[in-house]
Amino acid sequence: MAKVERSLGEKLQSLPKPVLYTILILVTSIPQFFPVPLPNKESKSSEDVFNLLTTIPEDQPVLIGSDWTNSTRGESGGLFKSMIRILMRRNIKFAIYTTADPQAPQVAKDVIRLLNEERKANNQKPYEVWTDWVSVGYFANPEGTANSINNNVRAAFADKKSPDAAGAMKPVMDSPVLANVKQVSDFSALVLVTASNTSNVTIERVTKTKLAMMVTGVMGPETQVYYESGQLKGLAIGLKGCYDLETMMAKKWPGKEYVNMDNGAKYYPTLHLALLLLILAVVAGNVGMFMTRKRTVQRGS
Amino acid sequence: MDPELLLKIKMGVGVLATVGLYSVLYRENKFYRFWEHMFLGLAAGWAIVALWTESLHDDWYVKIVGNAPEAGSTAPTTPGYWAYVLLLPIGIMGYFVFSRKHNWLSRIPIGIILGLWSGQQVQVWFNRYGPQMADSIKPILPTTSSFFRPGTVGMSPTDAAAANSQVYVSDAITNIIFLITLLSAVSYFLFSVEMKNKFLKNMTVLGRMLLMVGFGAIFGSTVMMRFTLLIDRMYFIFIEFLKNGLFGGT
Amino acid sequence: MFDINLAPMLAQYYVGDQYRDTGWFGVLFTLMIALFVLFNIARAGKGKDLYIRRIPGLNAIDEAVGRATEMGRPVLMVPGLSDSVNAIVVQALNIFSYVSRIAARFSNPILLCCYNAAIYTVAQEMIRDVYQQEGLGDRFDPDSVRFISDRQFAFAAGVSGLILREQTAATFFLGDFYAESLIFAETANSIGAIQVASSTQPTQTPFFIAACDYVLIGDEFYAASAYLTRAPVLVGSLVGQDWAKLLMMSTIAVGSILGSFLMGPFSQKMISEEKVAGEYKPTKGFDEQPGPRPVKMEDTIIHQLLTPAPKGDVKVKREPDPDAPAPTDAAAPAGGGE
Amino acid sequence: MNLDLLAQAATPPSFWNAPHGSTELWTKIIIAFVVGIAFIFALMAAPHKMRRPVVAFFTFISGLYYVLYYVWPVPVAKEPGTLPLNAAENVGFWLTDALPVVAKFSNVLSGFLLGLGIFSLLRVHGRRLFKMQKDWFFSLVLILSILLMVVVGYWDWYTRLDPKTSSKLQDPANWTSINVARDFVFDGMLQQMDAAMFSLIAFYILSAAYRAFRVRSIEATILLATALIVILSLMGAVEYLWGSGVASMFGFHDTVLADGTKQTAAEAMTAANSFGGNFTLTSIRGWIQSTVQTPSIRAIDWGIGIGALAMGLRLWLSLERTSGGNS
Repeated sequence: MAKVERSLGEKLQSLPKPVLYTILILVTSIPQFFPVPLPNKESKSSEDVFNLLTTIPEDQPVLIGSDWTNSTRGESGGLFKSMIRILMRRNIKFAIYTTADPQAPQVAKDVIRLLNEERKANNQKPYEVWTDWVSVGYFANPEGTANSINNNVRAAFADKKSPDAAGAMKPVMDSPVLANVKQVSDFSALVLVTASNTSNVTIERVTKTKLAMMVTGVMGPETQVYYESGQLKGLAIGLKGCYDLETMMAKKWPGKEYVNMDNGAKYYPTLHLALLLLILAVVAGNVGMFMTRKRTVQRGS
Repeated sequence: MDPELLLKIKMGVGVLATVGLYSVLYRENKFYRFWEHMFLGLAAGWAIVALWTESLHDDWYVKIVGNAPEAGSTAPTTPGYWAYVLLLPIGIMGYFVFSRKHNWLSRIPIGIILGLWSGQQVQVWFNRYGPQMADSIKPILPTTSSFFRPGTVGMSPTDAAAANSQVYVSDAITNIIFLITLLSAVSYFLFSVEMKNKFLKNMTVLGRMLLMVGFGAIFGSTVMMRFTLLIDRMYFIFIEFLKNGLFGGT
Repeated sequence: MFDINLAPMLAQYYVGDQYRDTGWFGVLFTLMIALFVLFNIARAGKGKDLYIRRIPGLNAIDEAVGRATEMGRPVLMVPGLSDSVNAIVVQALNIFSYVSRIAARFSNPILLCCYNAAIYTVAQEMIRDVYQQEGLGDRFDPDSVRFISDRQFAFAAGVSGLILREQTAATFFLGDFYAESLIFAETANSIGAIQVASSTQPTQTPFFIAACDYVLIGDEFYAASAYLTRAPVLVGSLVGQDWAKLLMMSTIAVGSILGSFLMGPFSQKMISEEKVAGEYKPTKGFDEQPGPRPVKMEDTIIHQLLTPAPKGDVKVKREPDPDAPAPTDAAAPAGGGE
Repeated sequence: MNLDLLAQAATPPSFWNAPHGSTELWTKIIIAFVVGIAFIFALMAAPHKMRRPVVAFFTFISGLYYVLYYVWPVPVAKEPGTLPLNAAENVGFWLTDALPVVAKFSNVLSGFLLGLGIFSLLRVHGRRLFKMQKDWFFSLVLILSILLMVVVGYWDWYTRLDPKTSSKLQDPANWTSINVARDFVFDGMLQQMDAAMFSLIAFYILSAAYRAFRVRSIEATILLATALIVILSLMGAVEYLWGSGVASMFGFHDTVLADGTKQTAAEAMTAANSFGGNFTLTSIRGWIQSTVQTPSIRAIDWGIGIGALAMGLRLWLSLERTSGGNS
């Protein structure tokens, strides 16, 4: 009897890693074939982002920092899509720049191309590059860029080019999107979608316009600090934030022609199971520990 | 080549690479080693490419030689600023690091980089921490005797505003906890203060405990992202590649 | 009612942008901290020996290296993933030169993995110096300090590969670590290496705590080399840093207490004038009509000192520049700030 | 001297610049380069006791810029094409104008050093390859993939140099085989490997949590408890059930509002801003995060920030043994 108990207790404490890993793979892959909608409660910070995006004036452009690539597309991708969808629905012009990764602009362009195809499919007018949005491109030095954006945005973007409607390369500042931008405060907001520490760099240096951020789950806590202190007007964190935005969009734009549910809806259910697995593993470990501990106590007495 | 097929091959390679790198979970093996070295190689190669195409070409070379306006562009001819070329010899000094006699020269470029960084610390310090300090200043005494913030449903906006403007006893307590956490945690990082008296000792101990609460919360919220990335990978392998790719979305 | 705006005292048009409203306070505060540090360095330089509290993680270093020597397996060190050399890297390398000094004496192999070429340059230099100071210059293998990759996850793959192949007995991860922290820590843990770790990123500390034997939390990392070397400069600066922390602590404590008394206590004090963007405007009451409102923390002196809000639309009359560039680039006095 | 000299404004020709492609420009460039090299030789000849001061000097000067930029009064409402009011403001003008220029320096310099890193890689693996030591094959793989990426990368970049083609190449439809190849190597391989390594962490997090989250010490228990609360609160479904549970405890029910919209118990509770609202998982997590986590992270952050500032000062003024000459 005691034998069984001991072996069980110690088994629970020392499950071989391969077993754990295999279970994790199964748990994270199988459920994806059977997506199910989940109830949700939006967190305050995501609501603030949503409210910001849905209330900013339509005649002012938004400046978007897109500092993510495919390695974090699971979270950042979903957040980015939701934001762009909202802006497109409100016909707000936007300019995208990046300081994190040379690939980021391409990644962003690809997403926008997809969303445009989606709009065509739902016979909405596609967002034209140069007239409706423009990609400023990549800047190698985050600190310097943030400084000079805050200091003189025209100067910061001066020697960046983008193909115009006809496909000829022209300075981005000549584009209809940025035509009326004299300084950074002419943007209704700067929304930074980031998976790296460009968040701190930006908070430290860009002070002259509304700042909101969409960060990965891991950056949540440290960025939360700036949200609490009011330096950020809104903050969407990771997959939860993504799902929050998607549910809020679904409430605001219930129409069939609107695609609201995307990455968030796709991954959130699976995430639950994965987290559940983690909790179970921890519980198992502790139960095992207590079982063995009890045993030693018994022996001691 | 047929783009459809190419795309599938591309995804296939991606899946192979993923599996190869995952195989280290079981143990270090030749398959992993292969992908690891390829990864390192490609990364290094890309560093060499990006160095010129994404940094030096625009930030340095074009500044030196200037550039002519393109057709249909309003930009004027920018002249070359030759002084930028002086950065090159400074960079070259770094390569003396292997010389027995003159390796000290390599400290000059490093010194410049460090100097710039250090200067920036001075420049950004307050922008970063000033607002945080301001936000940490919280009322620790209530402005009313009632303990909890009342429900404001059904109140007129004016009354609601009035009700919310109060600092309730519960708020005060929360703020006090906030301050205790902050101060005790900071005091944990006081290294030169001898914690002779009991109060200070306990304060640092408490500080460490409260730090652990913070760490727990961080761990919790990080888990979400890590799993999301894994789920996304699995989505790529099983849905995008296997389901939609190989079996054509059937 | 609480006015501490310096602008009027200085020339109306020429206060530096950063000094306007209460901006001067930030500069003052920063300079004060700098002063604390420099003053204490000077003080320590005069041979006044200053106390430093014990830092557990650091006593483990000798043990870790010793164990590696017994096993005849290498010691692996990573000075973090900073984009270029900065204080964090130098700090980590300071600790590592201490580690490799011990390793050199036991003629124990070391491996130092660098995230980028600049770090590699400094590391080469410093570690070779260590060996030469020990009179073991010939024993130094330049390949023991390696550049692995400047791509985050390629670096992670490379380093974990090394850890597994070399079966390192002790690993030191000190500096800027991001997501990859857990990859390193768990890999090293899986082969039972002794680990001393510290990340300047608070978000990574919990993972090191979960997987490593000894963790330096927060700026224990900065205290480390002072603790190890007891060099007056470092010790002095550490004391200065403590003074700075005490200054911040007291600012907040005093601010909170004063603030609470200005706001109440136990009854709401009202004000009828508030400071908006550096100017005093009549307040709005609860009913959104002009009228007194309760005092908020934002109205207190200390809060305003810490968060300057200079007046927005300032015009300064300046002479036009005769040889000013054409309007198109006039917007770009300083080129694109890549 | 005028810091503006390096700035890229279309200033009239001066000593510091010369028209694009002119012989004048190239002569100036070559002279400057030669002078620079001469300077290196001069330093090599410099006596030993000069070394530390020289390094310290360069470090100090470069740090000085940002310190000045911070403390020197920045011109208020500076408009382009205007003259400074007085000498002091003139300096302010220089500092502001030079910012984007100086901001580039550390990038460019660390860029130049990359060669050292590559050299280190090639030396380690080259030796292994030519001496046919263990794992030489993998070294071969590494070196080949460096070459592959370099060739493909630069070739692709070259095809995009001409603005006309580059705008055409925005659309994958017009890609030539080299663009496809680059896309394959970069997106298809490098980025996929990034994502793979990144997602690997999930496994480690599981095993780490499983091993470390034991109710052994008080600290471990605290860590575990908070982590669990946060994790639960991130599971929307759990949060939802918990919320409605609490709501019904406080006597709220699913209702249909006057305008016909459904309102769940939880929503009703939130709307009523009831005391019960404090007990939803989100609120508990929020409370922990804003009341305990925020300050504790702040504490760490402040320590590190001050540490960085202090270390910065020591390096800038070369008080650190390591930054300056003699070790």
